[in-house]
Amino acid sequence: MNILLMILSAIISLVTGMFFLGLARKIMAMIHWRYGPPIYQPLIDVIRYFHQRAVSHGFIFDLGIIISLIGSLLVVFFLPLGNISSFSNSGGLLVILYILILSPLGLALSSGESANPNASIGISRKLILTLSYEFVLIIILLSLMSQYQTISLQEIVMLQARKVWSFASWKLILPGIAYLLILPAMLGFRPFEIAGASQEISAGPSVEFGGKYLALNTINHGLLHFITIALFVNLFLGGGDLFGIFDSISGTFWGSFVSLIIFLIKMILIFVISVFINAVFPRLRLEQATKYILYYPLSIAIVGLIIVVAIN
Amino acid sequence: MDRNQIGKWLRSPQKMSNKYSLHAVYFCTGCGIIEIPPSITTRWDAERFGIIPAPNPRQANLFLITGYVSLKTLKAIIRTYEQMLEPKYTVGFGSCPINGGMYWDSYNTIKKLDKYIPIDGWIAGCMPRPEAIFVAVTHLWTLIEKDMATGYIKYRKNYKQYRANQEKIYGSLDWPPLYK
Amino acid sequence: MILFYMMIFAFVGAFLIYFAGKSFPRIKEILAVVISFLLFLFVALLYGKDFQINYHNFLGFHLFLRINMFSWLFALTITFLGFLSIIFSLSYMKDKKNNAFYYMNMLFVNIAMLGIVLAGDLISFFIFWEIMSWSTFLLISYKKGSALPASMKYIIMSIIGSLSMLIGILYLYDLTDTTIISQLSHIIRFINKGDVIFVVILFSIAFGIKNAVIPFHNWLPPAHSEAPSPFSAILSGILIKMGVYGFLLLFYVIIGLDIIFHLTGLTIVLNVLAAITIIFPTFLAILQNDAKRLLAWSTVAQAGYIFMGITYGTELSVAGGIFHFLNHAIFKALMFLAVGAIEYRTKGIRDLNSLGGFIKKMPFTFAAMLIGAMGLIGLPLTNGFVSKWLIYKTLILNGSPFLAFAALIGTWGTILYSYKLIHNIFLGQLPAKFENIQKAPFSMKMPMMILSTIIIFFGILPGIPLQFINKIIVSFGYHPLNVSLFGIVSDSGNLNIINILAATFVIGVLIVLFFRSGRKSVRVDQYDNYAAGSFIPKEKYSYTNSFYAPLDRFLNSFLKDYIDIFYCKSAALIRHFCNGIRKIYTGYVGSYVMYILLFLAVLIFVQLNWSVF
Amino acid sequence: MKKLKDKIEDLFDNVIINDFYQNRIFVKTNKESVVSLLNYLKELGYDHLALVSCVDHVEENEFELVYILSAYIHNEHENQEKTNIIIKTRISREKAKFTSIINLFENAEPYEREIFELFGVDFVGHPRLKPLFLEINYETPPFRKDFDTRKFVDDFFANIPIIEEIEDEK
Amino acid sequence: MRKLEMYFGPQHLGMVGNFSITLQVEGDRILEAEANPGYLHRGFEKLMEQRTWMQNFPLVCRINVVEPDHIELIYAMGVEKLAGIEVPERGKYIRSIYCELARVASHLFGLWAYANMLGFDTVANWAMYHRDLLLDLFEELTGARVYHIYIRPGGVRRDFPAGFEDKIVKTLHKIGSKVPDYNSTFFENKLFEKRAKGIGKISLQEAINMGAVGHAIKALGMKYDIRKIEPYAAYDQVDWNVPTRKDGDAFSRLLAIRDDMIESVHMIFKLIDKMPKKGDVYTKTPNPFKWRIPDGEAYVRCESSRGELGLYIVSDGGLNPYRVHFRTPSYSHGLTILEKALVGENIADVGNIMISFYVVAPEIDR
Repeated sequence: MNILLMILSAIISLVTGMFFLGLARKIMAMIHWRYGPPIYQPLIDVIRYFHQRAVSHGFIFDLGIIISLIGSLLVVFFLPLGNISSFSNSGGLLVILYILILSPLGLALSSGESANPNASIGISRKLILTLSYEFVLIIILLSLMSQYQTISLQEIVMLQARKVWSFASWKLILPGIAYLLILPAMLGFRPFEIAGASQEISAGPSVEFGGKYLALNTINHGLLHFITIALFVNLFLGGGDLFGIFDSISGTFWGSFVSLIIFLIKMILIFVISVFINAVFPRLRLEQATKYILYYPLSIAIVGLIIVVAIN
Repeated sequence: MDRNQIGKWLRSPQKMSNKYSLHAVYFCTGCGIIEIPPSITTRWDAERFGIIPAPNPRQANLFLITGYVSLKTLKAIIRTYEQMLEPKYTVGFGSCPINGGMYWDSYNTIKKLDKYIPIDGWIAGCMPRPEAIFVAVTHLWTLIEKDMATGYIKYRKNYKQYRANQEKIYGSLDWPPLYK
Repeated sequence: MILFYMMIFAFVGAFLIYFAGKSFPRIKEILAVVISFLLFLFVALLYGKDFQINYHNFLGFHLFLRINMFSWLFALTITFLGFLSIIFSLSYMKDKKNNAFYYMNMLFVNIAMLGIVLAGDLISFFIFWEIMSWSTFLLISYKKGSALPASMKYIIMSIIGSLSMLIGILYLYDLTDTTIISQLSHIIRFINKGDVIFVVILFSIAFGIKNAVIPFHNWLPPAHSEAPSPFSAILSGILIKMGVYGFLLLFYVIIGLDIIFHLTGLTIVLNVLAAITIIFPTFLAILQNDAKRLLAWSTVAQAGYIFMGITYGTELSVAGGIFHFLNHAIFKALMFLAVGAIEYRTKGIRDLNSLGGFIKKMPFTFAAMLIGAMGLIGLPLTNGFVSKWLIYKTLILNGSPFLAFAALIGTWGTILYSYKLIHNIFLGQLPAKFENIQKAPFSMKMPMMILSTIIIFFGILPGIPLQFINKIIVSFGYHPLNVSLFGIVSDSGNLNIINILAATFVIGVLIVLFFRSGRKSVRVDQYDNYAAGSFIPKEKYSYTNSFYAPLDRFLNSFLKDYIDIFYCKSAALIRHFCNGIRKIYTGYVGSYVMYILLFLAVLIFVQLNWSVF
Repeated sequence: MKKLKDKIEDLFDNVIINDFYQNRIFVKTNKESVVSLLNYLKELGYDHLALVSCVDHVEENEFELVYILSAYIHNEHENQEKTNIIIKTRISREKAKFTSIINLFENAEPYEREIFELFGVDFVGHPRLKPLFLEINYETPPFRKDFDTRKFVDDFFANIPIIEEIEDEK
Repeated sequence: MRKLEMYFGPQHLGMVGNFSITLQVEGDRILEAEANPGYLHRGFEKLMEQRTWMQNFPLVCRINVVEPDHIELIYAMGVEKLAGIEVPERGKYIRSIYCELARVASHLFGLWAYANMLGFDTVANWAMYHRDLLLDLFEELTGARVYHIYIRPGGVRRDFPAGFEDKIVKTLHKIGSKVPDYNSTFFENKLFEKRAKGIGKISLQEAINMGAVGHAIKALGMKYDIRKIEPYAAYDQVDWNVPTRKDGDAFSRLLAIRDDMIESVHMIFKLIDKMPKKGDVYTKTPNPFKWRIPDGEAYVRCESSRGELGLYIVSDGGLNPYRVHFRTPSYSHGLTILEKALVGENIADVGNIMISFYVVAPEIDR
């Protein structure tokens, strides 16, 4: 059963990830007054990459990108998707936080081996940006974990379904806002599209990636979109719950199905909002982005955490 | 468009994906580049056909050589072309790369580009309108479909001749030969 | 008496090496390896024993050696790392002068540390502590030159610590009439709290200096970077953990759980110190450009994690702290050895800005460094993960989110500096002058291999070391953890490595298969690289210099080692002052020592007269 | 217009000034006084160096260097006219050499580099006289009148063979 | 210490035009920048010496791809000056309108480039679309989208078609109605301001010393505009201002460009109102194949959208020019000023600074 769930969640995340990539391009095209590519264009791209004869710079160049994808897929198993959760009960949010490191680290190793300074600059930017939003993310997760007194994501989702969504509960609204503010940074969207800025450093970390490396990188990109938003939906929007309307069929097959659909719809909503933000902002410089994150979202998150701790 | 036919995808995914995911190298080799921004933006929207500029040659498979090629540019073109991954397609844009165009008597521009790198197709005119790019792309699709866009294979096969021609211009090239 | 004979054997062996090195130069290396291996074997054979012996009486003090699970774990780590670093030294020290002296001191340090963990009373504890301090001093100053000021800094701090500890021991003796640890733990509950806090402060200065807790950390970075690399491994891996041992001994064995966590505000102060010790050194490490200095600052930060674990005082945190000590000893030793291998092959270059691309030349060292760094970051499936997980979990669930924040953000800083270390040494373009560099010799590879294996092994099967640690914390008076072979079970969130391992394995195999099904890739040279259409020049196309430039600028504006600056300033001030009063006080003893002595005297005076504590 | 013309004529010998068309002053001078003339004009307020050019008078075997100045701020009271001053001087064509004026006008630097490359005029005091535009070495600098581009094209580019397809042997 | 040498261009997504800048970088700071032009060098001025006076028109417009019209104008003006030809009144007006349209199109292209450089696709797409509307006008007028070859010595090639003035007004109104959108999403966007303020700053003294023209000097508060100083075509017939800014950084240059664009649009409206409704648009010139222009030399200048455009032209009385030399605004901007302005900047801003100086590579290389 567990293995079936794993396969299912892997497929859902991969498909949704690719869909998100296509959706982003389509929405951006619409905002540009264009018709835009078909929604499955990223898939075509990936197939094309896969059939190209890539260049490799060494063993770690291959291994790093594989590690990166493993890291991303692994996180998916720890995330409850609606009622589907493969092993959300082994280590909880702390493990998720740690496995989330794997993906950038693998990418960093791989592009570091490619010996291109553009890639190195991209990685350096990515790590610094990640550090700065991680300040906020950690505080947000800590306030949730302190509030619900558990480190298990599954339990947080369940408690929300029983009480009120975190985003709507007054104690956790500040962390929720902080999360929304750093969401574009986590997704790598403008104004925080700094690591892969193609006009500045030629796509940054993926500068030497071509062929199947780029294919894996693209898939990974989609997965990271999926993970970031799924985490938000799980933490703040109650996962697959919709005001308890479908409580009566929970536990059954249809209950799981409905919760999955609700979950995906919530994700798409959040994603579309992020794409809109992406469309109307230019790219910031790294220092400005870091400063912004460390001023506004961080202070909001700290106030949120203080409120949570003080009330408990 | 036959992009939507699943049967074709199953039969030859490589060909189909090569056709409908043409990422162009962004290299402003000559004045032809002025028509590239209109064709990738709102008015002509090349992204409909999966054509977008790629940030670097490793991720691209279409090389639009947009206009005259000076000697200095040719070096960069060869370098960029050799860094692209196979299969890769080149299209000469405008009359200048075909035969020198209006710079037929210039001391610093290449007259026939296909002496130095293989070209899969030409777009004549000075300068060709954005529509011409799309016509060229549909022709390129046909060529890919019929396995006739084989410039990169030709390059590999006749590499010695190409390299000799390139070295005739520069005396010697900085980088080692790509093939053997 | 076996413990006593073991110590005697070790001391004799150490002297033997020195004299053998004078007459038969070949034999000293073999002797050093054999002796250190025998020590390791002896200690390993002592597993499960629990006894103490009175080996000598001295001025009415009864001197004891003892062994139990607690000291066994530490002793095993010490002898094991000592053995490995001596093997590593074989090629590292080959062409150096006076290496018999080096091997002797190396053994001395090991024996002294062994003595510390085996000591059954505070007097022998102090004696071994002093032996350790002085032989460490000799080893740090081994390279001369810039190593001398570093070693001076170390020894001055050490003297302060030792004096403070001596006063503590005497004060305790005055109160309880005994120095034997097993007796002390019974008597101590009859002493009033003020005295206990005073003793804790005195001992904490000594142990804090060794453990490099802020504000006593300033000796560590220079000492670590100037010492010979195999000794840096020892220094960082275990020597500074003698402070940890001391803290554990003081808090959990001598004073005991019942008292220590009822002392007002003490744990809070210690925890805050630990949090500061995690954050500031982490970000200082990011600024470093010297490979060993970067690792040294990292050591300070990781010591902060351990300190946080053992002072937080729940069973999870203490277990996590002890486990992290073990892990840190392993991965930090590994990283120092890897840097040592690089230093050996490049003839002493460890400036991160002038290296690069070594993965092509020294792949094994790269793998070792990578595994070490993964352990340091604490990625799942390495040992560092489990110990950090334990600490975080208890911090979060026991309502200390701000401490948890410090610990978690420290991890992200760790990622930044470990990637910088790996990138600047191993990735990027290889400079032309290193084109003919050779792989690390076997005697360097072997210790690295063993240590890397242990990192992965403990990472996948954390149950094995946790069993031992469980016994230790039970002996401290805690409830045992619910440990399985692959993780920990508890009500508020489980840890199960086997799940992660299985999933990683399955996904890994699938992705590799998927990856291989794509078109085969072509291996290209490092010069066949995108450079906007140009052919890249050798030497110039590598981004190593100031890797985190924006962050560096940001941190540089306020992050300095203020405490070190303060110490140096005050030392200069005292020297100035002493120069002024030289007519009264002639002779040079070290202004620093004087200053601290006066301070301690004032403290004692205050305590004796008014009993403020 | 009169005033500026008179001023220059008063201060410098060897200058021939003719105002060819309206709003332009053409000053012919010998090569020694070019720098001092430029300096004088700059102090007078003609601080914008619009162009440095070179004309190859192949029959007279001389290069003519042309400096074109104008003023950013036009001030009638300080005798600045809305005009371009064109200073011309002749130098020998063999081993052509002239003084660099980078110290006076910074933007002369690429112009001088260009003239060095395309005409072969050496500028003394120029910090980086290296090729600006050209990738390969031409025997005669290409902008000289005796460089025949059509002949060069025939010799150089027409000689490069067309790629002959190698038939598959297998 | 290993110094990093980075290449910005020629094959780079952030490079507009075929140009290359070699950067010496430490961390993310630029220590030294060296412009590396020549990728587009075709030896124009040499080629022109081998063609007749009229044959050169197809050549000259290719010197600047983005706005070939001003180059045509300056060459025509040079020939007119040498040959002593006068332009009829209506021809002058048409030239002005046509050049101002080209200026607006060119500024929109610049807007595309700058927005694209910041990853600001939305504005980039809009700008390019609006430029295309203008290109449609050109196409109707001249038959070509990019290289129009419309201006000839003595006037323009042909008169406006019927109702063309209304079309111009209509199109400009259509673009003008989107100016508030541009303002709110781009020019008044806080993030854009953050990004552009303070980068690529040059002082007035430096700018004067290095020969800055166009909005590079207008952004420093100096009203240096050839249209005012030495009016040509019909610029002295209508009333208009030279918009200036004070700071001299990329932000004020961009705003100077926007103001210039708006001023141009207003000027076109005024010109259309004031234009004589009938009349010749060109003066007859001799048979181009036998046209010899008397011995002489001339320096003419006009204000292109990048700044002062000059032409030094020498005739020896033959069928061909003896020597032509274009003074292009990008030349000093791209080779002297850019090298200075980039020092000490962040590598993220290289493209932005380059575009804010409006460097167009073919103008430099010629």
